[in-house]
Amino acid sequence: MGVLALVSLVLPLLGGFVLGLVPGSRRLVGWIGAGTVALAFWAAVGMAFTGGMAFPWGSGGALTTGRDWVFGQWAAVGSLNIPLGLWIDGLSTVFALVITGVGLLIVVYSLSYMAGEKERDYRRYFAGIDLFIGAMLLLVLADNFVLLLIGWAGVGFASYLLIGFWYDRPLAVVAARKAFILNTVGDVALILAVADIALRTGSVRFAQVLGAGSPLSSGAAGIGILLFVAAAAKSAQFPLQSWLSDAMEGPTPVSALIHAATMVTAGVYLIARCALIYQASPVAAGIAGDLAAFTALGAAVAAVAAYDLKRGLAYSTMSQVGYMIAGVAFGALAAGVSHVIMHAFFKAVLFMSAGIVMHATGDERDIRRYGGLGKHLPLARVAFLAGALALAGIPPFAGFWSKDAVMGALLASGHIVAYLMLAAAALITPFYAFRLYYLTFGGERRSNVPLHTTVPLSMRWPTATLAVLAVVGGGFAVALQRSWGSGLDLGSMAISVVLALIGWGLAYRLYGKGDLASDRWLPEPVGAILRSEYGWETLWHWAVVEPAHAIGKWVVLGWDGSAWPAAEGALAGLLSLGSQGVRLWQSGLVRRYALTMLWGAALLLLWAIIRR
Amino acid sequence: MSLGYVLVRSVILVVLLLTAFAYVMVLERKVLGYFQLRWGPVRVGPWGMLQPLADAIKMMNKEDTRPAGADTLLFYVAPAVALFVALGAFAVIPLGPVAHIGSLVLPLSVAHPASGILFVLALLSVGVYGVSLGGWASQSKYALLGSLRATAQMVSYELALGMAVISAVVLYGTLNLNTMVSMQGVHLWGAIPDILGFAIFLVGSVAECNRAPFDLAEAEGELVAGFHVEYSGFRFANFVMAEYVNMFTMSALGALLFLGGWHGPFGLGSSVWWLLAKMALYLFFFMWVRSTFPRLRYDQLMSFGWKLLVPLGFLNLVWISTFVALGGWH
Amino acid sequence: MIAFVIVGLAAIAAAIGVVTARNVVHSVLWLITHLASLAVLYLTLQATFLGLVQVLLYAGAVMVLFLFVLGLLSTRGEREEPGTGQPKGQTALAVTGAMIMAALLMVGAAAGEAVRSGVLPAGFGGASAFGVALFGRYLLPFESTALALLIAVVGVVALAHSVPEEPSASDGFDVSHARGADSAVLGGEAK
Amino acid sequence: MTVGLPLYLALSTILLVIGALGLLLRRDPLVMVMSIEIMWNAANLALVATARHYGQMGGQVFAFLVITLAAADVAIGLGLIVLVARQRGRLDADRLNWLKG
Repeated sequence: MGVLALVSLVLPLLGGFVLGLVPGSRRLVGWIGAGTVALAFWAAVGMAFTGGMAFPWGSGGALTTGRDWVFGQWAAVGSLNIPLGLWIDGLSTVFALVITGVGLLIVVYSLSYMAGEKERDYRRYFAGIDLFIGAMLLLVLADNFVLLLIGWAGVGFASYLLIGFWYDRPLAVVAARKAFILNTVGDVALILAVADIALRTGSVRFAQVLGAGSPLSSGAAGIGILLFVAAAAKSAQFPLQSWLSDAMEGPTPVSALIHAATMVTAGVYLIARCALIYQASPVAAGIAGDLAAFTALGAAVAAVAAYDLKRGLAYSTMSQVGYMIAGVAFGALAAGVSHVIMHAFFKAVLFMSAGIVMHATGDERDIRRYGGLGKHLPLARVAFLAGALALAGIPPFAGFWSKDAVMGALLASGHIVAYLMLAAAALITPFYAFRLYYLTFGGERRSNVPLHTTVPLSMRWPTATLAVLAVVGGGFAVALQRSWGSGLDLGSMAISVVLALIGWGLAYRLYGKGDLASDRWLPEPVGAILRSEYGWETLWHWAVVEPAHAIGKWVVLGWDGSAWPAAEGALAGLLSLGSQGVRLWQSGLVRRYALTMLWGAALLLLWAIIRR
Repeated sequence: MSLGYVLVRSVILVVLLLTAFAYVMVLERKVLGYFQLRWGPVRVGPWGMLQPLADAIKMMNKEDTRPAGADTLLFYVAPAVALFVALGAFAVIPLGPVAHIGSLVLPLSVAHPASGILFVLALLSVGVYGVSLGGWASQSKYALLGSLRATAQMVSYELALGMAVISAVVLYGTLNLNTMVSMQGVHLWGAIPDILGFAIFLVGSVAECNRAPFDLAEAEGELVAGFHVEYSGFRFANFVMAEYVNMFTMSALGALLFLGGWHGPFGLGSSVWWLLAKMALYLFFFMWVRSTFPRLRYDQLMSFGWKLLVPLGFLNLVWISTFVALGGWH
Repeated sequence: MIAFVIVGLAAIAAAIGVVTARNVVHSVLWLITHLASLAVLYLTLQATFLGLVQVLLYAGAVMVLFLFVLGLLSTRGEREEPGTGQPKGQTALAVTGAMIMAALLMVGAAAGEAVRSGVLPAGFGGASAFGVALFGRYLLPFESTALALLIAVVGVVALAHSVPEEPSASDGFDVSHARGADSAVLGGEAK
Repeated sequence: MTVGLPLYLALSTILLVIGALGLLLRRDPLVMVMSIEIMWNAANLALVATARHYGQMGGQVFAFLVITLAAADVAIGLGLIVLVARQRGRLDADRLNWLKG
């Protein structure tokens, strides 16, 4: 089991390094890229069947069961012991399965999606994807916080490489940089949290820090908040959310990977893993959960006005991740984690359909220039529909079983504010999902760019597979919730079904004909504000960028321009005077230097003899 | 062991080696002749057997010339250095197991230090001075170029050769030549696990002796005769003798390190004759190579040594260490 | 004792020879003699392995380098200029300094214990004792020496691989031919 | 009669001083490098003699390391000398003063 986990972790990393360093033909690159992930998936399945799933998660948040498989010693600093080890239990197994499984489908999809790239870039792409998946696996399989931190940083780095994949596009470069910087904020928070944990408990190993009878009771609030900051950065939650929508500049399969399998779920994993800390500190849990629920609502509203298909899906991701984090922070672990799986299914299929659409329209992302695509791209249409139904939470599609479970758990545990925000989001979710659907696939075509409707085989199959999973995948959620011991709440289910149907109905009424003009119900200033993410960027700009710029200007012009040169001049004069004296010694005669050394040695010797 | 005793044995060895030199020289000329479809020396004595004697008399009677600008002392000393170092290296080569004559225990070598192989290596590495100084002291373009080439070549190939020898040292876990041979008698011949080392040793030994196809130091086509172009008469003969004695040392070393020394194959007993037979084979290899391969170009020589033999030597060392560490002997 | 006196005097004489010889090649030969006599001294001090290594490494490899470089330089006709003049006071200062140094070292040497420690451990100075010490207790110095050697190798390669002089317009064609197509491209860019 | 440590150290001192004088008074860089070699070897002699004196292998080991370092030193020194000879045509330590202050 441990070996399988290690295999599953090492293979993609190895593949990433090989692809990054060794040139090879397109064909070979494809085989290595997809092959390593396929083998990793195989190993993860093996891990699940050889007992990985036998350790349920969610009973009170403490790490009661699980296998700590240590295969080496990394570092020992004083009494702090950092092993090389993997932690295998239900949570890490579920994540490993989702990462490798959905990751595999996305990699296969990329084989043809990226086929237009130059051979060098093709290799670079798969190297990045393999590193991404490998780093994410390291993140979820690590048995201590330090290894987790390495995976965490590795995920950030790989996402930087992939978002900025088209480095000749300025927007992509800026987006990559933005993602990296915001992620770094999270990294710092995580490092601080880990340092605090190490200081308080003298260990960084999950088994000791998060196990039953953990010494971590005081200070849980601070650590919990730091962990939430880290998770917010990685999972694009308010207030560190803004990188995600810009990250759409990367290739679409990368978006699918970031949104479905890796990256954004890292934050969910972190909070689920540290559930004990949030149990210990209601304050931290409140901040994390309420902010996440707030993100869920805000992002859902923002998605309503989106013109960019991928951006709309990105807002939907923020919103859905908000559900997950709210769930796990408030202790609904099974529900939250099962929503990760369901979301992976339907969000991946949504992105893949979007990829097919973009592939057909020549990388067009603006839904105002789509319309009527359903006739030409039946697979994309059906798949997108399945994804949208699942996203909307219509029974019996995938999203329903988990999203409902989250909301039901929150209602049951009395987190009313969060529940209300999530319920509002649940009303809006079907609305924006179907708005995107109708405007893309329904109605008449609004652009005369010729369509390119052949979809390569390796793009068709993953999309179809995920579409099927989006339809019937709910079974996994139910099974997981069963095995981790939480039941279904019929009352809450009824409410959310009603909300979802209302949302869908509204969307159908407004956009059912696929007419762009029906967007006019939204007054233009509001739409513009929503499309600019509530002006959040502008706020950042005035609150952070401008002041920093002003300070820099002051330093350069005021200090560096006038005060400093004077000081410099004085210092330089002094140094110059000194060097005038010193340069006399620099005769350039090697033998003189040797003579000096001889006399110096003689003096040292004399000193040694006298001292004795 | 008294000084006189050592002296006697040294004299015996020197006489033996020089006689052997004379006849191996004839043999080589015969072999080369047959390779080139001609007869070789036939005139003096039956089958040309007295040819060396005639050569010696000729050499003695030649005028001993010295170039005007030469460094007198070095010009005279260089051939002697070459020959003495070559003879000295052979001093520690055991030609057979310790002989018992009555109560007298007689090791079949002049000296038998505990770290014999190191001694041989040390002397072989000094051997370059004869060539190098001889070429330099002549103060002639060709001689200088020849000696420069020889110096670079010998230093480079010494490394590869050293790698091969070290692989043998690691293999047997000793520096003592006698112990090495007796270990091969008990287990297997060194060349079997250490085939790569043996191959490197074969190539390196040809290069160390400055013989074709590695005879760039004297390349007659371009450098006339290289480092010894200005030498004549007996001093020239000294260089030739040194070359042949070096060949003997190399062939003996190859036989001792890799071919089981004085042990016969398939447990066919052990005797001095086995060693001599192996040395003869090895010498034939020298001649064979000389008559078969064209001379290498200088840059080919260098890249062959540094980019192929030395890395192979390292690789082989890794393999041999693994072999020993895994208890390959047992 | 006799051996020590003879070999020690030889070492001193050879060292003086190195320093005073007018011809650099003679200096090299004196130095080889010096090193060889030191090797013999090592043997009298039971440092058998070190003595052989001294011959193998120093006399066999390092000094050959000297000869090689001398051959290389002498083809260009550079000979030593006769030693005309020293920097001001160099001779006096050097001799005094060296004498003081010698006196001090002698004082230090005389202060040492005259009595040898008793029996040497078995195999002292042999290859295996040497190996055990080198790779056991003194592994760290060994490793750092290896690092220093690596640095030296890199340095020498950097020195030897210095940027070729920019070919002038007249001989540019020939140079590019001699150095292969790659340098031809580089040379073209440099212009 | 055995030879004690002081005698070896005295010999080592004499050699060191000869080397130092050679380094200080000769102007040919090649001879200077060789003088440095004499000094290295003088130190080595002291190390080996002390090793023998105390029956410890440490001195020999360090003498060995000194030999390797001396080899590296020669390689770099000769490399520099060849480079200088190529550029300047003449070897004189006192003229290698392009970097003087």
